[in-house]
Amino acid sequence: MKRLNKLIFFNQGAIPATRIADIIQHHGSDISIGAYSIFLGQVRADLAGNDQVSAISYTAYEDMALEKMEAIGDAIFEKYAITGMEVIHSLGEVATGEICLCVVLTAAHRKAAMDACSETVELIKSELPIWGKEHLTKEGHQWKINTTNGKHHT
Amino acid sequence: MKRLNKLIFFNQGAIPATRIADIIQHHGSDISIGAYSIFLGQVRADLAGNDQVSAISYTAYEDMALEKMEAIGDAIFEKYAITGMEVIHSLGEVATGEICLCVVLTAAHRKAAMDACSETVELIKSELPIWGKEHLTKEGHQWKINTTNGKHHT
Amino acid sequence: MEISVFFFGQLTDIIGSRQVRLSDVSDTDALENTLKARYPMLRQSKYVIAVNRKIIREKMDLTSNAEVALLPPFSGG
Amino acid sequence: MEISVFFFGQLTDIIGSRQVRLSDVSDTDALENTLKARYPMLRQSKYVIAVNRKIIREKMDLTSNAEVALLPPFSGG
Repeated sequence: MKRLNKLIFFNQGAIPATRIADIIQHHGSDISIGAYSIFLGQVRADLAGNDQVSAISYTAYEDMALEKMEAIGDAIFEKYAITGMEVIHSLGEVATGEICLCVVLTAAHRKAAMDACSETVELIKSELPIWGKEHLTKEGHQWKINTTNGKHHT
Repeated sequence: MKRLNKLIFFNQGAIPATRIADIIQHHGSDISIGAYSIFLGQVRADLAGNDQVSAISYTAYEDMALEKMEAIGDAIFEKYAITGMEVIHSLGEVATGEICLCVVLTAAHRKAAMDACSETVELIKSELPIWGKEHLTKEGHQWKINTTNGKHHT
Repeated sequence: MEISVFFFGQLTDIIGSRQVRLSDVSDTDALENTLKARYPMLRQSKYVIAVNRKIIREKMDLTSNAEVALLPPFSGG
Repeated sequence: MEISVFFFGQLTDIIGSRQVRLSDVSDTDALENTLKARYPMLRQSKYVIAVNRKIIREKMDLTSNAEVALLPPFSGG
């Protein structure tokens, strides 16, 4: 399956819900699609001692992230019978309750779309050079820590 | 986790992409959510001999579907650490390239949201009294057949 | 006693209607026999019977306010 | 020969900057030693080194146009 478009887009600040609707809408013309599996990450008000996360600022090593995302895309398109992949990640500040990650996988059938989406999200979190700085309500910041099993962070 | 709202909504005709954006938007105020797993089913132009599906008309045994969806919701809320579930299913005619099913699961963490979404979609397809009549491009119709492994249909 | 029976999906192609009223059917076995005699193609059809919106697996007595439905394999989504 | 080294995430807290220029570092081992001497807290930090946007696991010779970056554990999403 030949890919013509960039796989990942960086978005300054929170990702608006309307952006996700736009992605869905522009796939509507493809009558070979039967399933969309969509993952959205939202900034959560995690506890930090007796303080709480109020926002996350994201920075990325953008050129490396674009290259690495291409490699992830190649692996996922090779492994699953999918027809499309689109990833949007926020840069800069995203407040709690706002969306920071959008991963959309399309396929003829649901199992390929879902499995590919789940694996793509794991790879985005473990392999893309992106960092989250968690701003706390009372004062200061801490650096976000990703786990691979999805138990501690989204 | 107490549920206050109905879990499934029937929508006459195709589900507009903006409806999905609305669901996401109204969860934005919940700062305990970290993950959304969303499944969308879209009507696919499947081959049928030397003919092709052009649309699906859905009918449901609505009262039974509402009751059964409550039982599915109880089981999923019991099994997974999710915070919300919302299902929209089309009734009436949905053309190829249009969305007929929307399943949204929210959770603090991604694994619960994704696993719950996948299981909910399987249960919707296998246990809800809904039927799809596939209209063919040249003439006539055939009745949609669901498989449980997701191999043959979305 | 009259019973309303509802049909869905491909069964409506066979029955030609979404609803049929039957009299003198005291249980679900009698109801099936009456329907199969009237609509022979039903013998080749796959379906389950729901009484009051619950699928039943064994014979059940029917009362006049029972909501009976014949459900072919589901194909939502 | 001068090398530009880029820092990301929590390493910017230690270095106080996103970019440092070093001279007389012919390979990545020399580069790490120079950085650790200048920024002792780097010794306690977890990171990998990328040269030209690829993570390297072993010592690599550096040329003057090399793009070197120190990457702490990723935490996107």
